[in-house]
Amino acid sequence: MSQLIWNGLFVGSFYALIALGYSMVYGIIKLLNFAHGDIYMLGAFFSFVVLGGMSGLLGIGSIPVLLLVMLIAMLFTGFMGVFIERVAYRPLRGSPRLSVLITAVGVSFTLEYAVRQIFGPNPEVFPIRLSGTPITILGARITLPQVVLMIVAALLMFGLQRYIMHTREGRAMRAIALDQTASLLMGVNVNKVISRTFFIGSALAGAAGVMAAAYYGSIDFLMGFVIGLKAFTAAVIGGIGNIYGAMLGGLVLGLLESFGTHLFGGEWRDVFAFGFLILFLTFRPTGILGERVTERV
Amino acid sequence: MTTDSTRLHAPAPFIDRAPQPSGILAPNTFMKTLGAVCFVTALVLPFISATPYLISILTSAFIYIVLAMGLNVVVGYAGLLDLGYIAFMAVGAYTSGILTTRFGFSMLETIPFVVVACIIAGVIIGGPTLRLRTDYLAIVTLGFGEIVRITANNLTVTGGPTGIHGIPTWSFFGWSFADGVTIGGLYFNSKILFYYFVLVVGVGGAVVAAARLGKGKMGRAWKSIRDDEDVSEAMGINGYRTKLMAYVIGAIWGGFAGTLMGAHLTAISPNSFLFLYSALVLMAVVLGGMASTPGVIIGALFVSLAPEFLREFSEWRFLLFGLLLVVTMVFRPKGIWPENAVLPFLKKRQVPAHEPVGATGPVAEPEEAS
Amino acid sequence: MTLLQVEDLAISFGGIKAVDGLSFSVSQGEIVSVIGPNGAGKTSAFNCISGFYRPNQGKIHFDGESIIRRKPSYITRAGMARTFQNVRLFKDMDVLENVKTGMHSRLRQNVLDIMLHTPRYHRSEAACTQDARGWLDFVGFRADDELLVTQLPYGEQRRVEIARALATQPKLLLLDEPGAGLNHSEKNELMELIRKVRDAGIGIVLIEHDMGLVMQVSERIVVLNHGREIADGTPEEIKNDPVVIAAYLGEEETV
Amino acid sequence: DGGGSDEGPIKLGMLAPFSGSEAAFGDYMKNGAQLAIDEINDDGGVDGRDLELVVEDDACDATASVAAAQKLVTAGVLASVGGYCSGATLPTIPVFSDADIPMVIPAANSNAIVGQGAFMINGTGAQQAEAGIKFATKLGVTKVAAVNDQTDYSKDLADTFIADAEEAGGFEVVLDGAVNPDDKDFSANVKAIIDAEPEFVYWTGYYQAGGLLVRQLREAGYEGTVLVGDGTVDAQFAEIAGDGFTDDVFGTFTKTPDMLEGADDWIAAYKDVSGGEAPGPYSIQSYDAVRVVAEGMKDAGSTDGKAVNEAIAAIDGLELSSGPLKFTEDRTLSGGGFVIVEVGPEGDFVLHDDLQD
Amino acid sequence: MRLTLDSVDLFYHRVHALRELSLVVEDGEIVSLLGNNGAGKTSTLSLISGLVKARSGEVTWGEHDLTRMRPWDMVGAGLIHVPEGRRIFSTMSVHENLLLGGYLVDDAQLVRDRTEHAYELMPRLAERRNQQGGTLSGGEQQMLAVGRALVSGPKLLLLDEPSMGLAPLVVKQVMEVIEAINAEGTTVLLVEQNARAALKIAHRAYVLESGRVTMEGPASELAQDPKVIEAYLGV
Ligand SMILES: Nc1ncnc2c1ncn2[C@@H]1O[C@H](COP(=O)(O)OP(=O)(O)OP(=O)(O)O)[C@@H](O)[C@H]1O
Ligand SMILES: Nc1ncnc2c1ncn2[C@@H]1O[C@H](COP(=O)(O)OP(=O)(O)OP(=O)(O)O)[C@@H](O)[C@H]1O
Ligand SMILES: CC(C)C[C@H](N)C(=O)O
Ligand SMILES: [Mg+2]
Ligand SMILES: [Mg+2]
Repeated sequence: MSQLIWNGLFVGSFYALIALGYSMVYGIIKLLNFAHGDIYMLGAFFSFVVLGGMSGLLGIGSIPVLLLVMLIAMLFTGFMGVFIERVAYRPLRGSPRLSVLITAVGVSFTLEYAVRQIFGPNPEVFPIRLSGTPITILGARITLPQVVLMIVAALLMFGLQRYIMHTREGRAMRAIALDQTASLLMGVNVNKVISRTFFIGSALAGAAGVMAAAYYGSIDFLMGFVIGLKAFTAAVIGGIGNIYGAMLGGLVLGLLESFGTHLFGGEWRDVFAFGFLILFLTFRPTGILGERVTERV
Repeated sequence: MTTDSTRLHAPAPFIDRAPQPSGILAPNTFMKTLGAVCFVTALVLPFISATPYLISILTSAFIYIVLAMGLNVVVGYAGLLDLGYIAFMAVGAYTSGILTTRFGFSMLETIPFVVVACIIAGVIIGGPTLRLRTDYLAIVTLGFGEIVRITANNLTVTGGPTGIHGIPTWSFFGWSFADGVTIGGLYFNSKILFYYFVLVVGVGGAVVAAARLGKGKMGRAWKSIRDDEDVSEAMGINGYRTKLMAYVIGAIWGGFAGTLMGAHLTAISPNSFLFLYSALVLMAVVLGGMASTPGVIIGALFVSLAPEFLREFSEWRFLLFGLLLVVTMVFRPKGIWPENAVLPFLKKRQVPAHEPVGATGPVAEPEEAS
Repeated sequence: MTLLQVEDLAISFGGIKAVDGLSFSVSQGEIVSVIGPNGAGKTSAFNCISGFYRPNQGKIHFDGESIIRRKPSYITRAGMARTFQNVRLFKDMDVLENVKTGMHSRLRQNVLDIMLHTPRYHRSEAACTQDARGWLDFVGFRADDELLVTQLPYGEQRRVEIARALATQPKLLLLDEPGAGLNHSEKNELMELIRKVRDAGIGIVLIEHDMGLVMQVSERIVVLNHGREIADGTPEEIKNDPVVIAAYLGEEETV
Repeated sequence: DGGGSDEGPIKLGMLAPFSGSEAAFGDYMKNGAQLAIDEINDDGGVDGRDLELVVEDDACDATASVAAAQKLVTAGVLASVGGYCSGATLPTIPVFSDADIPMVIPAANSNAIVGQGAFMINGTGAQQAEAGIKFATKLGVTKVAAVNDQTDYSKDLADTFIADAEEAGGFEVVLDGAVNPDDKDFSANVKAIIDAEPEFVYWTGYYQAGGLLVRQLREAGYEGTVLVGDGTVDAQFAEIAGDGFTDDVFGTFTKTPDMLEGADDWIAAYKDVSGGEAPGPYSIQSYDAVRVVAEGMKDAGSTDGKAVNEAIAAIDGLELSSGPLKFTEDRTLSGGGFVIVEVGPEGDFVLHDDLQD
Repeated sequence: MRLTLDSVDLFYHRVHALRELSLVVEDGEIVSLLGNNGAGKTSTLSLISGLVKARSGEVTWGEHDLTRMRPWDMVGAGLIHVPEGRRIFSTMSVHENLLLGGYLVDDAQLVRDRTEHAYELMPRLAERRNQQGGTLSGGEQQMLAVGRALVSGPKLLLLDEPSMGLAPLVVKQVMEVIEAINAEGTTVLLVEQNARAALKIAHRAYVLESGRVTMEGPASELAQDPKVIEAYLGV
C-alpha cells in the first residue's frame, strides 16, 4: 500500500513538473501547447549532446555535472520556447484558439521528426544514471534521487505560485490571460510578458527532461508525446491555469495510475484513470482547484 | 403555457434592400457550381487514371472528408472541442466489422446497428459531460477516445490488439462489389466500385447534409452556442439538447466513416484509433477552416494526402508535414478557406452608403397569439 | 391583466444581498421602469426573472405560470425576452443571422427538413428572413444587414440586440439600460420604439439611468436601493419623493 | 495498371516502418534486404534480370500501409518482402493477393496472419512460446509471470505462452501482466510482478520498454530469471538496462548469423550497405526474405505470381539463418528454429542453448 | 504638452472611419468629443493610444510621435486610455485591477497611495475590494475602470464614455473627479454621449460626424448652438 502511494506520488511529480509549465502557458494565452512535451524531449536530447561534449568533466562527480548540464539545458529549452512562440504562435495572436492548438501540433511534429533526423529513431542511452540505494520507509522503497526530484518539483511549484499570484509581473500575466487589449492599455508589454512565460515554462520542461533522462536512462524522439498528454490531463484535473492545481493534478494522476495498475492490471490502467477523471469532472466541472468563473450576463 | 396574452408579431420590412447578386459569379451559385465541377471531376477520374494507388489514397481521402465533416459539426458549428472524435469511427468500424465477420451480416445490414451504436456512444459521452466548458470537455473526450481504444484492445470480441480482419466489401441484396462489374466493355474492379460508392454516398451525402445543417435553424443554434452560450439560452435555445444533437450527429458521421474505412482496409485494429488520429481529423477541420464546408474538404484532403505526396521525401516527410502545417497556419490563421471568406472576383451586393435616419417603422397590427 | 408578478424575491452572493425582498408586477401594455443607484440589484433582479440566476427565495409568476427554477431557454419560449447591459451579440454571425437566432423556437423545421431541403424548410427560412428584416427595419437599423456585428458602431449594435429580442416574439420585454451609449436624439428614437412595442400590447420592464427617458416613457417606476424597493409610483410621484432624491437622483438633477 | 513487365529489373517491394514509434526497425530491414539484393545481383541476378528494392513507409499504421501497398502494386513490384507490424501487415495481404503478388514476411508474426497465403519466415508466436516453455521447464521453475506490452505481437505471444503452459504443465503462471510501452516508469508493474513472487519472468514486448523494465525489476529486488521475446533481443537492450542488470536474462530468438560461425563477414558486408550501422532485429530475416523470393523465382523460371507462390511453397532445404527452409501447409516455418540466447560480454545477445536436447 | 491630430485617415478594411480628421488638445485642457453612433469617437481614441493605426496623417503629443510609439511606452509617458466597454479584468479582484493600473509605476508606496485615493473617491469600490471585477454591477465596473486609470498617474487621459451606465448622482461625482484631476494638471480628452454633462466641464469641444470634424469651439459656445442643442442636448 505505501509502496503504491509512493510510486504514484513519484511518477505524479514528474507529471506535475511538466504540467506546471503547461498550466502557465495555458494560463496566459489559453493555448494547449501540444509541443510542450517535446520541449521536455529537447531538454533531454540537448543535455545528452552537452554531456557527450563534456565527457571529460564526468570525473568531477555526476551530481554537480548534472546540475550544470541541467542549467544549460534549461537556458536552451527556455530560449527554444521563446523562439517557438515568436515564430509559430505570435503570428496567430487573436486568431481562433484552435488554430493555435493545431499550430502547436505542427510544432510538435516538427520537433519530434527533426530530432529523429538528427539522432535516428533508436533510443539513446543517457551517459549519467542516477540510482541510489533504496531505503525503506513505512514499507515503501525510496531512493535519494526520488526524494531530491520531488523536493525540486515542490520548490518550483511554491516559487511559481508566489511569482504568479504576488508579483507585478505575475499579475500582468494573469491580466493578459483575461484581456490583452486592456493589458496593453495598462502599459503591459504583452509580447515581453508572454515571451517570459514561455521561457519559464519551457525551462521547467527542459529541467524535467534532464531529470527524467538521468533517472530512467534512455531517451527517444517520441518521449515527450505521452508525457505531454499526461501533463495536459494533470493540468486539467487540477483546474487548468492554476499552479497548485497542476501540481495536485499531477500527483492525483500518478496515484490513479498506480492504483489502477494494482487493482485492474496494467492493461486497464488508463481506462481506470480516465474513467475516474470523467466521473470526477462531471461532479466538479472545473477541476480540483479551478475557480468557478461566474460569467455575468 | 397560457395563451391569453398578446405576443408581438413581426412587422413587414419596409426598407428597400439592395438585390442579391445573380449569375455565375454570385457567391452562392459560384460555390455550388464549383462543388459540382469538383464532384464530376472526381467521378470521371478513374476513366483517366485508375492506378490502384491513386484509387486507394483517394478513397481514404474521401473517407477523411466524411470524418472531417462530422467533426466540423461538433467543433466548427457548435464549438465543442473534441479530442477523441476518432472513437466514434472506432465504434462504427468495430460494429460493422464484428457483425460482418462474426455474424455474417452484409455491410448494408450493419448500418442501422452502426447508427444506433453511435447514437448510444454519443449520448453516453455527451450526456454527463456537455456542461463542461472547452478544455475540460477536451480532456474528457480525449479520455473517452482512449477508453474506447483500450477497451477494444483488451476484449476478445474486438479481436484484441490484432483487431478484426477479413471485413468484406459492400454488397447489395446478394450482389457484391467484389464481383466487379463490366459496363460498356470497361471492367470495374471492387476497389473502383468502392471508390464510387464512397464518393457518391459518403462524400456526396455527408458533405451536402452537413453543409446544410450549418445553415438552417440548427446551424444558427450551434453557432450561437459557440459564440455565447448564455445569450443563446436567452434566445430560447436549449443549450444542452442542442449540444447533444451536435454530438450525436458528429458521432453518426464518424461511425459511418468507420464503416467505410473498415470495408476499405478490410482490417481494423485499435492502432488505427490512436489519439494521433483524433488530432489529425481536428487538424483537417481547423486547417481547412472551421465551419466552412470548402475549407473542411480542403483540410481533409490536405491531411490525408499530404503525407502521401510527401512520400517521395521518405524519412523527411513528417518533418516537412509539421513545418508545412505551421507555415500554413501562420499565413492562414483562420484556415485555408475560412468560414466567411469572400473570393475577390465574386460579385458583391451593392449596398448604398446609409445615413443613419433613425426613424422607427410601424409595428404590425397586434394579433392574438393562437 | 398582470403579466409578471414578482414576490419577495431575494438573491445574495457571498455576504452581499444583491436583491432583498423585491416585489412588483407588470401588466400587458405597461411600461415599468426599474431605477436605482449602481449596484442596487436591478440587473440581478432581471437575471433572476429571466432564469440566469437562481434566487434564494421568492415567487415569480409569468403569464399565470410559476417560472422559478426554469431554464432561461424555457422562459424565453414562454414569452419573455431580454437585452443585456453590456451588448452581447453573436460575434461570428452577421446582423441578419443574429436576429434570426431569436426566432429559433418558432421555426418549424427539423433535422431532416434541413438536410433534405424540404419545401417546409424553404418556406420557413423565407419567412424567417422576411421577419428578421421586418424587425431590423422596425428598430431603425439602417446599415447593411450582412455585416458582421463587430463591424457596427455601438449604437447600431444596441438596435440589433433589441431587434433580436423582439424576434423571439415576446409578451414581455426586459430592457437593461438600452439608452446607454446613445445620444440625445437617438434616445428619442429609442423612446418612440419602446412606445410602439408597448402599443402592440407588450409589457415592458426598463432599467435605465437616463431620467429624461425614464420619466417620459414610464407608466410606473420602481426604485431599488440595496436590493430593496424604496419606492413605487408614477413618474410624478417618484420625481418628488425625497427618499429617491436622496438615494438616487440628487438635488438638482431632476429633469 | 499494376502488374510487372517482363523487361528490366525485377522489383521487390518492402513495407516497413520509418516513422512513428516503430520507426527504428525500417532501416534494419531495408539494409538487410538491400544486402541480399546486392549479393544476388553480383551473382548475375535472377534469370539474368537484376533485382531492385522498392521501399515504402507503412508507419505501422493500417491506413498508411494499405496506401503504401497499393503504391507498390502500382509501381509493379513482383513480390513483397516486407511486413513488420502485424496490424499494418494484415490489411495488405488482400491487396497483394488480389494482384497475385507473393508475400514473404520477414518479421510480422501474429497468429492472425497464419493461413492467409503469405509466407512467414519469422517463427510464429506459437513456436516461440513453445521454446519459452521448454526453457522454463528445463530450469525447473514453479512460478512464472508473463508480461506483455499490449501490442498485437506481444500479447499474442504472451497469451499463447500462458495457454500452452497450462497443458505443458511443469510450472504455474502466477501473473498475466501488461505494461504501457510508451511509459518510462514501470514501478506499478514492477510492484505487481514482485507481489506475485515469480521465479521466472517472460517479457514479450520490445527492447525499449524491456530494458527499462528489467532494470527497474532488478532495482526493486527481483532476483529470478528473466526471459525476453524476440522483440527485445537487440544489442540496445543491454545498453538501456545498464551494466550489471542483464545477468540471468535470456531471450527466445531465431538463430542469426552473428551467433553462428562466419557471422563477422556477414556483419561487415551489412555495414557496407548500411553505411556503418550495425545490423538490428530482422535485418537477417529481411535478407532471407529476399533470398527466398529469388529462389522461388528461379525455381519457377518466371515471375508470375502464382507460379512463384507455388515454387516458394515447394522450397526445401534452402539454408536460412534459422536453419534449412521448409514451409508448413500454413506457409510458416516448419522448424521454428527458436533458440535461447543470453546477453554476452559485449552487450549483444549470444547463443546460450539451442534447445536440441 | 499638446496633443495634435493632423489630417488622419483611418480605415477598417473598406470602412473609412476617420476622414482627414484634425484636432488639438492643449496642455491642461478638458476637450470633449461629441457625435452620433459610428461618428468615429472611439476610433479617434483608439488611434491616439495606438490600438489601431492610421493610414495617413500625424498624431503627436508634445515631442512624442504617437504613430510610432508603442502602447506601453505611451502609458509609461502618462497617456492613459479608458476604453469603451470598461474592459475590467473579470476574474481578478477589484484591488488587483487597481494595482494593474500602476503596473508601470515602480514606486510601490505611490501605487498604494493612489489606490487609497481611488477608494476615497469611489467608496463603493472600497466595499467591493476583494470581489471579482467581473461580478460588479455595470456602474461599479465603470468606476473601477476610471479608478484603474487614476492609479497610473495620467498626464493625458482619454475617456470613452465614462458616464455610461452610471446613476445620475454618480455621473455628477465622476464629472467632479474629472474636473479635480484636471485641476491637478491632467489633460483630458472626453468622449461623451451625455453631452450636457460633458459640455459643463469641458473647456472646448469638437463635434464629429461620419469621421469628420464638423464643429468646434469653446464648450460654452457650442452648448448654445441650436444644432448642437437639437442633436445632442435636447430642449
Ligand atoms: N455573480 C455575482 N457575484 C457576486 N456579486 C454579484 C454578482 N452579481 C451581482 N453582484 C453584486 O450584486 C450587486 C447588485 O448588482 P446588479 O448588477 O444587480 O446592480 P445594478 O442595480 O444592475 O447596478 P448598475 O446600475 O450599476 O448596473 C452589486 O453590488 C454586485 O457587485
Ligand atoms: N472593427 C471594426 N471593423 C469594421 N468597422 C469598424 C470597426 N470598428 C468600428 N468600425 C466602424 O467605424 C466607424 C466608427 O466607429 P466608432 O466605434 O469609432 O464610432 P463611435 O463614434 O465610437 O460610436 P458609438 O457612439 O456608437 O460608440 C463606424 O462606422 C463603425 O462601423
Ligand atoms: C517482433 C516483431 C517482429 C513483431 C511484429 N512487430 C508484429 O507485429 O508481428
Ligand atoms: Mg445593471
Ligand atoms: Mg464608441
